[in-house]
Amino acid sequence: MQGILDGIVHILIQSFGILVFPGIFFISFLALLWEWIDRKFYARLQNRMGPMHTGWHGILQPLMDFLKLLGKEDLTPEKADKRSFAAVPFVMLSLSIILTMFLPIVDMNPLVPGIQGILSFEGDVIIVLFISTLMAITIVLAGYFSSNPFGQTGAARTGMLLISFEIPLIISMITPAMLTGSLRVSTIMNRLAGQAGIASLPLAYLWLLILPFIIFIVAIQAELERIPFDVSHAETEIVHGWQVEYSGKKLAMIHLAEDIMLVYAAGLAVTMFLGGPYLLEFIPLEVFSVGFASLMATTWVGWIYYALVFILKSVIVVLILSNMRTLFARWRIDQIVRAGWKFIVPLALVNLMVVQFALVYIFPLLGVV
Amino acid sequence: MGFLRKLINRARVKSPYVFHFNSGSCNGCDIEIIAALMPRLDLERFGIKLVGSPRHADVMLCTGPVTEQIKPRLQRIYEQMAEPKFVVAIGSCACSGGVFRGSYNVLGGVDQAIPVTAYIPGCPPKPSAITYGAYKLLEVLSEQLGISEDVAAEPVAEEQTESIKEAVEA
Amino acid sequence: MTETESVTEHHMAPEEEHEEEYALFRQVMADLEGDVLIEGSYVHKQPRRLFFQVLPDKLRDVVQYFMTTHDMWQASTLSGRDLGDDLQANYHFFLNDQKIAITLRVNVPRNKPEYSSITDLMPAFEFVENELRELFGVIPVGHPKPRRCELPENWPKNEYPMRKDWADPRGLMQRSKTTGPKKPEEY
Amino acid sequence: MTESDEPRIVIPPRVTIPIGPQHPALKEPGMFKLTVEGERIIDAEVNIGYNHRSIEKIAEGRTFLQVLYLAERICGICSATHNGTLAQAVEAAAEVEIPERAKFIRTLTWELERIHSHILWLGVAFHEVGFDTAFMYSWRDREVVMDLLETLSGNRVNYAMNTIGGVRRDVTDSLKETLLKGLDKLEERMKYYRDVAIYEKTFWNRVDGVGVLPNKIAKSHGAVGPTGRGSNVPTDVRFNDPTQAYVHLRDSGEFEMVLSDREDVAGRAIVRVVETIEAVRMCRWLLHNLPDGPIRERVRPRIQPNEVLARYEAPRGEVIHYLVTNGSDKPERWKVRAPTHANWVSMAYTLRGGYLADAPIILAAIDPCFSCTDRVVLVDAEDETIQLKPLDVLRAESNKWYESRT
Repeated sequence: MQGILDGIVHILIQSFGILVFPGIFFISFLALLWEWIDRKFYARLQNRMGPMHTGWHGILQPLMDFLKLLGKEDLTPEKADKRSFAAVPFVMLSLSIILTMFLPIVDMNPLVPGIQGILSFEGDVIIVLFISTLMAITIVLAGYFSSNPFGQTGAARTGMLLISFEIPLIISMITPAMLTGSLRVSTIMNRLAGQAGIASLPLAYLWLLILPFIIFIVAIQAELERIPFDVSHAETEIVHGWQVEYSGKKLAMIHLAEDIMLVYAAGLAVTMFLGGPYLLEFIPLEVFSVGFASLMATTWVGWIYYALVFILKSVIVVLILSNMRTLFARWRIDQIVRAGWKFIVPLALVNLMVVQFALVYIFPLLGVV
Repeated sequence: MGFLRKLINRARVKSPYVFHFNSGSCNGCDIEIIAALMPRLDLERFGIKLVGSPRHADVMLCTGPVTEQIKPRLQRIYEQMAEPKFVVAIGSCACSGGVFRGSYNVLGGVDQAIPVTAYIPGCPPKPSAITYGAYKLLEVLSEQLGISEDVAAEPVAEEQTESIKEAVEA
Repeated sequence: MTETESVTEHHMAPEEEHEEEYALFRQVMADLEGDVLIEGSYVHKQPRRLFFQVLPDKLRDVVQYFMTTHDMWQASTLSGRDLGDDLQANYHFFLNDQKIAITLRVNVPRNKPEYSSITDLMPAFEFVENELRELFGVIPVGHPKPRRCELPENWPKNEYPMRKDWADPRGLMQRSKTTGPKKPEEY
Repeated sequence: MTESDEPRIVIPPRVTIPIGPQHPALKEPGMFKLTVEGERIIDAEVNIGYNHRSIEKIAEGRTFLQVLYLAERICGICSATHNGTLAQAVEAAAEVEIPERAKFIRTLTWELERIHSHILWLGVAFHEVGFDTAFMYSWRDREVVMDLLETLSGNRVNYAMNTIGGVRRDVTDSLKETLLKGLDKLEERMKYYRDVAIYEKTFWNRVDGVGVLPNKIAKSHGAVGPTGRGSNVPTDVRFNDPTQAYVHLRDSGEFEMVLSDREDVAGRAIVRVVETIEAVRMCRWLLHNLPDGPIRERVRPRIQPNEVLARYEAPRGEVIHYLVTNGSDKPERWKVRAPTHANWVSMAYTLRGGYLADAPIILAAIDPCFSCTDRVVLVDAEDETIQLKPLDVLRAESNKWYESRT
């Protein structure tokens, strides 16, 4: 009886987790918030005000955009492959939501030590990378299904971006995995942060994360197709690229999926490199830290606290990404591919070798293991 | 459903995506539209965003008298826009044909080719006039769509009174 | 326009203060005797402007002469004119070394408005010669890319709007004066 | 999988991409059919005429003063250009010499317009390569020169400064101060943009070696303005065939033609930016040496029969007005050749072999101005009213109004 009751409570908590709090609703809320921050920061850096008259300083602007697009007529071009054309936005949206499920935001499962994502199992880093690649492939399909020369050019360019920036992205994420010896997102995060009863890593290891973090930020910017990598929907070149034929609800979904991808990108950077939702625990006071962590892990205060820390850290990453948008001109596709293969990929490989070398030879020599 | 409908109507007023079409204008209006989107006036404050594809747009900004050759394109692009859609004629030429009336290749006014919702006269209208016109359009739309307790009006009205006050004091 | 007016349109320049122009003018007239008509060729009062009346079938030779002898590479434009009985093509060039603008004029009869194109010598004339053909009906024979340029696609073949006798048969000029929105079903 | 005996060569499919008539890179209608193989442009075809408003035909039914306003509306960006060049042409046809002060003020308007047009181009170029921040910044600073023009002429775009026989508004001493102050600020900002354009790596990568127009081709295809000067073609009417106050500017020896031998988009960009700084210096020189005297000469409305070729270096290149008068108050024939028209042919050449991604910046590099190109001519001042009334109704109403007064 007790077991069944526990089971029901567990299921309720899990479904609440998936649907509302760290799940779909919360992620959508963050997505719209991130877009507002992105737009506002971008506008401020350009000496403009950005949205002002929708809610407090235009905070409701992304929501209004989304609602308006929902209320618009849905057009499907004559030549397009109708079913696939209609399916792509749904696929994009669901894939992007699944991706964010892997992010450890709050402690969903008190039985397991440390913060876990809603979805969390051994080897899920591979799944995350696989799905994010799938995202790019969906975009390619979206472009091809629209049967529009601009859409197809945009799709081809997305493919080019995929082959040149997916590899450094993967390699940059291997570094934390190598340091922690795990292929599970939550374990990597917990070990890097030195939490949840798992033996913490020597501080010297953290120096090895700086270079992969930079590579990660560059590669994720390409993954998100933002300036300077926005060739696949460059407005002045190929109108809106693969998005050109979408309108109404489908466009609303694509925009939401893009925003959720921003949440995912910032969240992944926070998780893999910045210690996830842990903040005060870094203070090396053993007593305080343990007591704090156990307090946070067990109560709803912990949920709010961890969510806030996660938001805070993500905002920093979002601001870095927005700042990158203002600083550069768009690169040409050949320049991007060249930069990717001549500079970023070799850098990532060198980084991989340095990490391996340090782990095997230098750290044992210095006595930090 | 009444609430949702109302919400979507308000969203329409709050986030018009505009799309710029030159139907044979002299460029004067076009550069003033761009100038209205630039830091000094910044139409994005009202949620107005310039998009490149007619599929994404709610409002088409038309400049210039409609020339014979651009007419079919204008009509086709108007058809490509998703409902609900609005057209704003910017400048004297787009309103009535302007100085080009009497030409053999001009239809005279955008309303000769497609239905027009709002007219912003001037040769060319100043960026501030375009901003004011856009704001007026939103106001009228909000009335038409049944949102009488207009939220868009308040902050702007405050700003205006403030600027008037400042001007009086200075 | 009457005959007398078309004659008085030419304002000859006085010899003083126009020495350079006259030197060039005399040289050209001597070199091109037979290709260039004396009537209609003159030095204009406005500084640095020369006008030459060229025989239609000699135009290519004259342009080639200028290109080789006077290093003429800057092709400015081509303007058409309706003189009544004749149609006229005015080729405007600029001699960058002497800094003198020259205009080569070709008169073609109204009933057979044809002369040979010079676009293959100077690619810069591709668009303007097309435009001349459309607006005036003067046909540069041998144009490498004859195509529609300015007028709408549905424009009738035998109407040339810039000719003086074009009487607007379809009421287009009046139509453009209508204002006010149409009824919804009329669009 | 069976192995085929003959190796197959895979040729990427050729796709024809239409750019225009409506395209975000072009603020005006024009159509470019680009045939691409993958990302490479194989062929380009320019299709214009969407803006043909038959201005030349309308002009034949208007008086010179009316045509002056019509000329202004050929192009909103270079309105003073056409307006001033036509005024110059009519004055030459009437053989009237205008006062020195009027010449200086006319030239001042032209040069200020050049500054505004070049900054506009710079912003558009930044926009084409996706550098929106610099786009916003340059357009913000463009407002400085727009304000100067507004204080000078009373209008932001269609200045209506020139009239036949002189200019309409004088430059007072206090206005002079304002202008000089604004020019100082502009010069400082332009030097900043010069550095941005040259030293900003991502922007430079997008324009360096792009859209190459060799000197020889530029000459034979008749490239004018910054397009030609960026390919080291010395075409600048201000120095080759000066009129108005440019004679004094040239004789002062302080100014030189800006040329670049880079032959690519970068060259054109540099020519434009440096020219803007030169234009600021020219404005300052003009203001410091402004002669005293009247600003207008009366010209009789009927102009003697004459034919005139008026030339002026507009921001985009050489403008030619060929005006034939016939003794009446209306032009017999008025031909306008705007600079963009001369640059089409060379632009189709530069597009070939480039990347599709470079097409917008190559298109923008000639600073295309379709409205100038697709000819127009004619103006009704009454139509500036807000009501949508036919002219005839207006006229009838105004007649009634006058009748009721008497």
